[in-house]
Amino acid sequence: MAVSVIQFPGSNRDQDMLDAMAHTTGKAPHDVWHADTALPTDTQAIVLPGGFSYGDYLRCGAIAARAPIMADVIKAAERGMPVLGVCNGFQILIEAGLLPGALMRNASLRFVCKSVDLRVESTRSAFMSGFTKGDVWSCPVAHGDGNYVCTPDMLKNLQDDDCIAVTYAGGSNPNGSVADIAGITNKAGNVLGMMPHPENIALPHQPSQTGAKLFEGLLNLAA
Amino acid sequence: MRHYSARIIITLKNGVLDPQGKASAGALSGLGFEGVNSVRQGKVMDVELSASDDATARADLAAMCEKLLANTVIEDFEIAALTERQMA
Amino acid sequence: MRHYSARIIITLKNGVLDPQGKASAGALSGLGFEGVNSVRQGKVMDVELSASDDATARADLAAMCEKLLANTVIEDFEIAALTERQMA
Amino acid sequence: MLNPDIAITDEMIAAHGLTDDEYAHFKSLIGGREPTFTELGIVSAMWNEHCSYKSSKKWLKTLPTEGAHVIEGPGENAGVVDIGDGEAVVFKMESHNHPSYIEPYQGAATGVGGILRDVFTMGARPVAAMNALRFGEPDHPKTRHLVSGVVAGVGGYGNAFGVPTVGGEVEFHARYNGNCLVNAFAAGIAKTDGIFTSRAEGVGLPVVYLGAKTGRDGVGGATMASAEFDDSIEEKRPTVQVGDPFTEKCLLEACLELMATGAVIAIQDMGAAGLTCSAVEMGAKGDLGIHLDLDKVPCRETNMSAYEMMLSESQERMLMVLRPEKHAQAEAVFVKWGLDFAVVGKTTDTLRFEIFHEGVKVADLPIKELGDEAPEYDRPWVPPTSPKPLQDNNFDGDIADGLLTLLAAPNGASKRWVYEQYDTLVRGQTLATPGGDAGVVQVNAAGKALAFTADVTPRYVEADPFEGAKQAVAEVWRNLTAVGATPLAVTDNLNFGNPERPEIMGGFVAAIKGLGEACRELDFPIVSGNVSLYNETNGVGILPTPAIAGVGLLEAGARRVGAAFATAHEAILLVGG
Ligand SMILES: Nc1ncnc2c1ncn2[C@@H]1O[C@H](COP(=O)(O)OP(=O)(O)O)[C@@H](O)[C@H]1O
Repeated sequence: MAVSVIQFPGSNRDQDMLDAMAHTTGKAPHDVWHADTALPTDTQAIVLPGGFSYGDYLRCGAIAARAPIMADVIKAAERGMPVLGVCNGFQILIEAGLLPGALMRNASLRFVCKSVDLRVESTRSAFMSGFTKGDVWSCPVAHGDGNYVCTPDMLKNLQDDDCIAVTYAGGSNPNGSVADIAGITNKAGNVLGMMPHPENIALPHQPSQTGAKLFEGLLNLAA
Repeated sequence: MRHYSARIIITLKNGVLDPQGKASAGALSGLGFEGVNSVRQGKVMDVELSASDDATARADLAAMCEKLLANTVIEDFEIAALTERQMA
Repeated sequence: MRHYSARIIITLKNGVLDPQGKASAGALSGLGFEGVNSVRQGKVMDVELSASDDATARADLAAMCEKLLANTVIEDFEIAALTERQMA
Repeated sequence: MLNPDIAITDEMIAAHGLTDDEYAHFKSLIGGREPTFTELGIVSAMWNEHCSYKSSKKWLKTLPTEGAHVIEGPGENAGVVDIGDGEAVVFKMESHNHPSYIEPYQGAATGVGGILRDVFTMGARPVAAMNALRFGEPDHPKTRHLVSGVVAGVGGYGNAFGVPTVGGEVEFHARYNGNCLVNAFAAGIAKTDGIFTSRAEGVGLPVVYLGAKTGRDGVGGATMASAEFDDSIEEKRPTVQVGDPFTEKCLLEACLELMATGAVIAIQDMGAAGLTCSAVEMGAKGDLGIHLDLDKVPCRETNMSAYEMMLSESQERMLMVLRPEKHAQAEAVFVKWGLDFAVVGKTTDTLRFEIFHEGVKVADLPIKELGDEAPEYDRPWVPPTSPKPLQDNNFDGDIADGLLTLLAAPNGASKRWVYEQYDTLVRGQTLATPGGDAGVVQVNAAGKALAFTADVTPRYVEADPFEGAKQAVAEVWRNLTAVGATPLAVTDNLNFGNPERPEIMGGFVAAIKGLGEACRELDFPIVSGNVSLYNETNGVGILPTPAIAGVGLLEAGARRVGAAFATAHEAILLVGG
């Protein structure tokens, strides 16, 4: 089971992600530099971690989405490999065209870091396979640009295609996202992007270990 | 009352560091645009407003920039366009 | 090679929500600017570039917008100015 | 020979904040000749209050700075304390008060950037940050603008850089109407055998410039930081520095990678008075001269003069003495991270600070004297008057109403609205977020953790500077012990008004005595700190504010305790005096 975590200049939850993944899957993931042109050949899943790649300058994730490694990430995603983007990683997936819509400034215009309640809406992604639809769990968010927007048509497609993976539950929407969207998948279900940080609730010293389920979901891939 | 569409351009003062422009210029080179020497990023504000006449509209816009839209410590602003709109 | 200064204006497409513009409009009302009906915020990019001629410069700038500077899913761009600079 | 570029006038000397005596002394150090304009700029930067501590040095020397675990006390970029297992915590607090009043977002952001650099220049990876903020009355016309800008700036820099903010203070009082206080704290973890200092060693070695390019930012900023404000403040604005947390994050990674290669002999961040202070410090500490060639300095603006380059406060820059055989390896690290790397000079055995620009020697100064012979004053002071006894004000209102009023008051209310704008969790090691007595961060896989708190109650210090300062130290100590930590050491940020007023100076002296007594009594050494004087506008000074930040150790982070009641029906005990 080999997971590749991509490191961009300005990524800052890369270590958090590497730690959480190593702990839950029992195997150290690859730490892949953005300027590389190919993923390690044994890669079975890809994770784009949180942070402020390129300072979030221009648009969040815009510059990282055009990094050399991304051509290979896009190819792998199109072949059906599981790809997870968390926070800045979600923004990068959107900028790379792997997921629809846009992530804009939080409606409050402020950065927000706190715990919110998430509800699982779909378990089609490999990363969500450890959850059951309707599960509600508490998870931290930490972002300034997590306000998911899309056109009414796009929203209808997301709903019709079962592409909404997680929503903010119980009025805890921290950023103004349309339809309380916290995370979405592509139509095929192999690419998942989400704003909240499951990697910060995975290790024994963290407030809960619910987030570890996302990475345990990958263990099936090894079989 | 007349109705106007205005465009305000806000740019960083000369010499003020522009990390955003710097990052964009670097990324453009990385994408193979070799002729790019520098990029400076600013803001554009398209404002729809009502005022009794052109001069008042301009004065209002300047006041909005001074008080809120521009950070005059590090930014300059300019009213780049002001056109009257016909209301339906 | 010729040297150019260009200004690109990037604005949100109609219908795309603009939290920053909305917040600015709200804040302006709060400050007593009653005539403000709406604010939409966009970006200005002032680019210095070298190219063989005007047409190439324009084509390069459009390509930069398509590939990086604008997110054409939600943004429109326009080359608002292109002037040749004399180098010292 | 030196280029006598511009004749020095009395007005220039005054504009550079030098007194007649200071100028005369400076001239005597250079053989009586007239300095060049660049030299005047250099000496004004070195000898202003901010860099030379000329009003406070005499008193700071009285503070207890040693202890069983102290590896490095005041004098370096940050203090270093042993936490066992071959690891050390590196920490410091620093003010960015004046810049934050002028441009709250950028002022606060660059304050955070500066303190983070102080920590990672020493080889430590930053693991926690705090911020102690003080503003004027909530309904003062400037307060809202300052609060929102400062809080956004602290968050904007720290969140993007990727350090969790785990504590701090926010307080409002009319005496800060004209001078807000922004004190930023950072702590990092280093290996005890991997600590880097600014002490240069070896003659003829390359002096290397690292990081971002130099612009005209903050030219004269260090001089400004030591000046009282008046209504001409608007004119001081164009010197504002803009922070670039992205570049700083790359600089952190590049520096730690570089240090691991063994290429670094000495390293110093360019803070106030940038290239000047860093070069002089490296040379003076190592008993070496420094030769700089300004034509090699990476600049982002054209036609910069030697004066501007020497005084620029552009952020995210470092100066290093390099092992020449590691040059290629070191440069590759910086290229990888997209940063500038340029050899700008060399160490010499002349003990002179020699600067060349466009083939002309623009400065030739005795390097040790620039630091060692900076003026030091024993400012006149009067002992504080003892406070009037409190009136016996028996409260006869409704206790519940009184409590609600206290809880709703800006100073008593929850600060959640502030700390929710900070990333308190990045790095995944935070055990206790803001909201309790102290923030707690795990620092190794075995579960060892550090606790952080910042405290002071300025109205106590105003009433009785000696007791007020003692109380601040005691509160820090209690907040650390309350989460289960063993207090290790403190850093302080002494914010006061104009030291040339004997009653302000008297308060400062008494506060230092109180601080020293409390720390000696508790065996709680002061390993780093910062002094910010002249916090005064149109003659109104701030409340005396000696902010104290403390660090404590928990051998097992899992055994920490929080402030929340765990379950119902438990006994509640009151302990203490
Ligand atoms: N600027 C700030 N940044 C981060 N945390 C803060 C800030 N201001 C206050 N806090 C946090 O809010 C809590 C309450 O602060 P304070 O009222 O100063 O409490 P106390 O007096 O008990 O130390 C503390 O946990 C403190 O760390």
